Amino acid sequence: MGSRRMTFGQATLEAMQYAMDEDPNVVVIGEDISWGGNFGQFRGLVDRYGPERVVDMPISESLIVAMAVGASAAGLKVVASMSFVEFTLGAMDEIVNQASKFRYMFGGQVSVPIVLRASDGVRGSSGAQHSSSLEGMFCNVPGLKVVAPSNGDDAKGLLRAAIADPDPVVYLEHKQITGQRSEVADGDHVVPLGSAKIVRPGSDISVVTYSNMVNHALVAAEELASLGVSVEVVDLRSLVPLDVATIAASAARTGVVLAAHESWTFGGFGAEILAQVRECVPDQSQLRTHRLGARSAPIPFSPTLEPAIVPGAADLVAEIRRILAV
Amino acid sequence: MGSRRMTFGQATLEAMQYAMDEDPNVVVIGEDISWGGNFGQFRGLVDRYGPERVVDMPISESLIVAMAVGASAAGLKVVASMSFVEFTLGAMDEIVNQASKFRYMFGGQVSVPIVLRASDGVRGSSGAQHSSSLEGMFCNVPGLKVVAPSNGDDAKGLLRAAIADPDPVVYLEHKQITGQRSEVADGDHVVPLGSAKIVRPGSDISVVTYSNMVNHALVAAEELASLGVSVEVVDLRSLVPLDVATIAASAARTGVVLAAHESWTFGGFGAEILAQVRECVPDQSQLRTHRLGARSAPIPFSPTLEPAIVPGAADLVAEIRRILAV
Amino acid sequence: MDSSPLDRTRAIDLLRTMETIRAFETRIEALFKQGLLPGFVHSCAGQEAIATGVCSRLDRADCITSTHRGHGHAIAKGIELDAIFAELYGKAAGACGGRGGSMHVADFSIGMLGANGIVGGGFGIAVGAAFAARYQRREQVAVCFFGDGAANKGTFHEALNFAGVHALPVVFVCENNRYAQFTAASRTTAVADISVRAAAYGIEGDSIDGNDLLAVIDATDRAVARARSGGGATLINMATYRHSGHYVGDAEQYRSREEVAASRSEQDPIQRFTAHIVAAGVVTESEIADVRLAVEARIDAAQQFAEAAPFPDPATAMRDVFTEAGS
Amino acid sequence: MDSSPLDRTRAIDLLRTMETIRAFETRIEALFKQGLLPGFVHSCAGQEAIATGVCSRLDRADCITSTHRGHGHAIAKGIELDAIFAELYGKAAGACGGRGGSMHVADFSIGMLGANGIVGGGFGIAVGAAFAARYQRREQVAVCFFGDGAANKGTFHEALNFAGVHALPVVFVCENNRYAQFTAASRTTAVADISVRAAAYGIEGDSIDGNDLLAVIDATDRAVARARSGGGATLINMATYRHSGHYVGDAEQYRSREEVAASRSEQDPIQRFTAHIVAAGVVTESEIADVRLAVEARIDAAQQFAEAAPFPDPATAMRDVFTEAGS
Ligand SMILES: Cc1ncc(C[n+]2csc(CCOP(=O)(O)OP(=O)(O)O)c2C)c(N)n1
Ligand SMILES: Cc1ncc(C[n+]2csc(CCOP(=O)(O)OP(=O)(O)O)c2C)c(N)n1
Ligand SMILES: [Mg+2]
Ligand SMILES: [Mg+2]
Repeated sequence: MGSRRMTFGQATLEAMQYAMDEDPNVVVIGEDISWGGNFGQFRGLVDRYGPERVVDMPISESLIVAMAVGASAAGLKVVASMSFVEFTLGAMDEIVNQASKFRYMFGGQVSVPIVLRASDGVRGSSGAQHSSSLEGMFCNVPGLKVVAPSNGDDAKGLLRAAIADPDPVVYLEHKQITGQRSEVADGDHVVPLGSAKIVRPGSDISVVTYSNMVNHALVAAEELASLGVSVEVVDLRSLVPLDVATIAASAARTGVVLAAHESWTFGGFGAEILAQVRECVPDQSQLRTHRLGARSAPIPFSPTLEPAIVPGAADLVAEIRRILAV
Repeated sequence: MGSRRMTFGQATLEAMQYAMDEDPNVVVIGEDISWGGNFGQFRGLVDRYGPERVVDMPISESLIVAMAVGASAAGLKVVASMSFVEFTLGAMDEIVNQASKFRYMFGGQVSVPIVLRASDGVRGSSGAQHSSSLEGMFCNVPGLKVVAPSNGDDAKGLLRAAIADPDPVVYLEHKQITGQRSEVADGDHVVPLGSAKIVRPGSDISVVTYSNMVNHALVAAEELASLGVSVEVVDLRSLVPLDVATIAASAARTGVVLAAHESWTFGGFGAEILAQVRECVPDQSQLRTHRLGARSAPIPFSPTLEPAIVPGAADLVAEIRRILAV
Repeated sequence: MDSSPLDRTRAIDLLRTMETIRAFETRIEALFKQGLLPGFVHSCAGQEAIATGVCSRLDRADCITSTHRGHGHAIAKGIELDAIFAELYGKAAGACGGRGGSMHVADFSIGMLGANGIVGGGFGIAVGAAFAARYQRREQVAVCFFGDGAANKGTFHEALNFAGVHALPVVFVCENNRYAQFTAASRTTAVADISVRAAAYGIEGDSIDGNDLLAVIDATDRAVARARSGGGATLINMATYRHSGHYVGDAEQYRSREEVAASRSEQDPIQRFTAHIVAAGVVTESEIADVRLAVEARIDAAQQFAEAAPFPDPATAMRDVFTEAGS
Repeated sequence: MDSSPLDRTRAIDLLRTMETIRAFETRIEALFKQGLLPGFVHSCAGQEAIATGVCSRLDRADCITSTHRGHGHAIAKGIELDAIFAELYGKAAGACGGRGGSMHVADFSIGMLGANGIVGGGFGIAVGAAFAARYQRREQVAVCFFGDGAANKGTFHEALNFAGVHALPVVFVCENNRYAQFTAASRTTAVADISVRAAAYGIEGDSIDGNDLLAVIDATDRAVARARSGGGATLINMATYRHSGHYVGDAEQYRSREEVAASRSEQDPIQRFTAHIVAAGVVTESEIADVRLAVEARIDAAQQFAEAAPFPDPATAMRDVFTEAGS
């Protein structure tokens, strides 16, 4: 099968269509959803499936999630657009106290097949309430799966997997790439949750990362190649479940791990990646583990301050050079 | 000055009184607050300071925090009882998008001196929505301080510091110890945030922990002493700010660190402790880092299941024996 | 669902449900005070007419969401007594395998979508169930039980607004027992009659005496008929009173003994119903005594079942976090 | 605050504020379209009468909370034009040192407690400010501006209920511009007139034409007087319309060009006010032209200031996370 160039957002739209064509119980809810989403990720769905299935919601985030829980427990599969990831905070009770616990605390009587799609990350001065990445919080909640694709092709396959999954999935789409074009495989395809991918092999250091930081890592790797440094880039694709085997194998090969993400370093998911590496790589004596993430501040608006808090490709280059002393 | 035996809750009540006597702008709000709190932590305050200063709130968690933000920006210092920590999830938007960001995103114009007191931890079959520990989430949020005392004396001194602090503090009081008695120093005293304490010195392993897990660690250390194992117990007392120097010094001395907490291991604060240790201990070659926390499941109700998910003293003993191979 | 007038069979059915709830709560309270039950429990004794009356007008496929004070809802909706009793003990044979406990009793097979330890947690879930029913063209109704205190949660507002906009088949039943924990409703709630709030959502409001079983049934019939016929949601304020403290162990310093005694003696929904049916000649005193004896025996049996049942195996603790079996 | 009738000075003051907001929004929109401004911006052009009318009746010490569409509120409350302009550029001289940007403009020294990127974020903050004022026995009022869409957030409910219970000195002003983003209010909101919801909280409701500056002033006077005299909170629905898209760049496919054109030509609050004061002989056409010229000059100057101002030093990025200076 071939492929076509399209945006990450359009790629997810294809996955939505396969899922909705296949199963009439898949419904989509969200604020302004019939207008297509902030990055066109839902464009045209309402025309194709009608307003009963693609439902414009009031500005009521906690209702959106609670309704998804109730409707999914009653037999639907609900994809809920949460718009910017910061708005999920207004539904954290429903996400954590209800969605993530429902199956377990009710003794396995029901599953809660919902997908919460949320736009995260910086995209040039969107300010403190529209720029965060919150996977650090979600990954600490048992019962939630967490997905964070770095490109359109994976976005399509992972969304297909997320909708098919019987349990609640937080699907994080980085704002900076949702509108970007790349090659996306034609037809229906699934990227299973929990399968990391080595997107660039290398031998000197393993950069373990996800979401848009993968793209920064690829830029950094290219630049470092010219200095003779061979960087392996591991794209986690899903954080829960986490493909520990692929990480550990890469770490064992290179001996140096840099866990990198856009969200805050302190208390963030990078620490978990490193802890997993420490727990899973048999020979610890030569292993070196490092991390790079945002400094501990809300994301500032000013164009000169934002990059001082949130790392990008240049910071990766600098950090790798520091680690490898090149 | 002497000391008296009292419960952890009573100790915090003394801190409240010193703070309220000192500054008429300290107010206390919370659901059923005039009835004294679930563990008597607020008992008698309303009689002493009146219902205008000790305010019974509707069951409106997001209002409680938003009102605290607005009132503190307007000149008050607000101590808000959030009751069980899971209820803070219903106010996560206000905690993260408002309280933690206010000062920074408004360019330092205001501080938000609020203290959110919340009861966390297991206490024997309180079930999935009344047993969690959520510091993993809070610690990942820049702009929040996080405190988790292990005993009444610290609880008093840390609460005094938290109320005096100009910034938002999440003050976590473990349900299992809030009603427990211990010696508490008389008079007014402050335990500065960011000062860890070595509560039991030892040489074979450093257990870095906080909240009620400190008490489990002390029990475990005592038991292991009879096997000839010398356990150092580091009580962090506050997680943000984190006293990295004390942790690193202990780690350098013993060479083996076990970060332990009751909340979920995966994505939890233990990973951060270990990452800090790796970043701060100069000689990494001999260093070993481990962690112990809850398995990734909501906390079950059943008396046989709860301890299978959440670790206690026996699990610490077993883990330390495994690590040290004794 | 039987909409015939109150004949002997129906009256006894209704009475049996109320008596079962009362006996269950009485027994649980006693066991808890003896330290035999884990966790903590909230008794709905005194409020039986609401759960009983409402659920008596629902089909098995209709859904309810419940609260921390949810035993009565579960029993009235038809949960197995053995299963709820065992759940409160944390036993493997419990309705939720012992995972849930008192605050999380659920039985999805009978449309009991769960008690909830989060006040106001049920509003949106009920709306979701009603939405699903409408979407799947099932003639189903969802009922959300909630307390007067829960009416101050933002979740109330978001759910009722949406139900109003979409005329969803949902009934919001406020069990207004005048207190939220230890605080009188008047101190935290801007309106005394919660149904006043219906106008804010363009839905019907209704307000009745929730200790009058027949009034509960009538109001439910009106609301359910409206919901099933596409007429949309209803918000009903049902005035009631809880006989026991907020939880078992509550010192109850926030209300007077006289107030409690007066409600128990004058407003007890069971006494009122039995007085009515005896006076109306539908049921005799001795038939009522028989019902009580049978109920006690049933509770005894459930307790024995629960006590004898094994605890879950700790090795199963990681099961059902996700749908794939854990280890 | 000046409660005298509409004389020349007051009329010109009011006009100047409205014209300043309009000119500011027009300029910002143009700059944004040229790619000169970072982030994204929401224009309040068309809604000037509300910010202007309400804030004209407040003292400096009174507080307001604002929204994502908050430039008008800030200007009407008295923010320095240089400071807001520089903030939108992310400059160090901005009202928030460039940290906030368009959605987080604030000036606490004049009681402007912040625009807010979270819809519905201001309700509880305003209640908190009102609570603090009451507690400290200051004769102050808090005003919460919010949109029709925000009226569906749970935060609305929790805040208004509490304000109702405690009769707090707070005024909730709904800028009902009939759309939330791209969705007509009727599709998501159960009532057309938000003030209907006042009854759910035992507070006063009022509903007016928000494009009529004098009606805004009258309604504000009533509400502020009530608040200051201990009479409690008021919820006012102010009907208005936004001339521009939701944000600059919005393709506006959700409403017809005719609808926009009709509102611009018939409902423009500035045109209506100028027509009124000219007809009443309070102000002449040429005085109005003078105001416009002066306003344009002021906007030019602010723009120049903002453009010339330096960006913040990246080395300061960690400052003010906490009150102790960062590194
Ligand atoms: C979100 C949340 N906040 C607070 C609590 C603590 N709490 C448990 S029951 C209760 C009172 C509920 O009152 P009401 O809704 O009137 O129900 P009732 O107990 O009277 O049946 C409170 C505050 C909770 N469980 N959940
Ligand atoms: C909590 C939250 N949900 C969603 C959004 C996205 N959003 C920004 S503005 C807006 C519409 C607001 O409508 P309204 O309150 O009527 O204000 P208006 O834009 O019309 O002034 C939405 C949905 C947000 N910023 N915050
Ligand atoms: Mg109640
Ligand atoms: Mg609007």
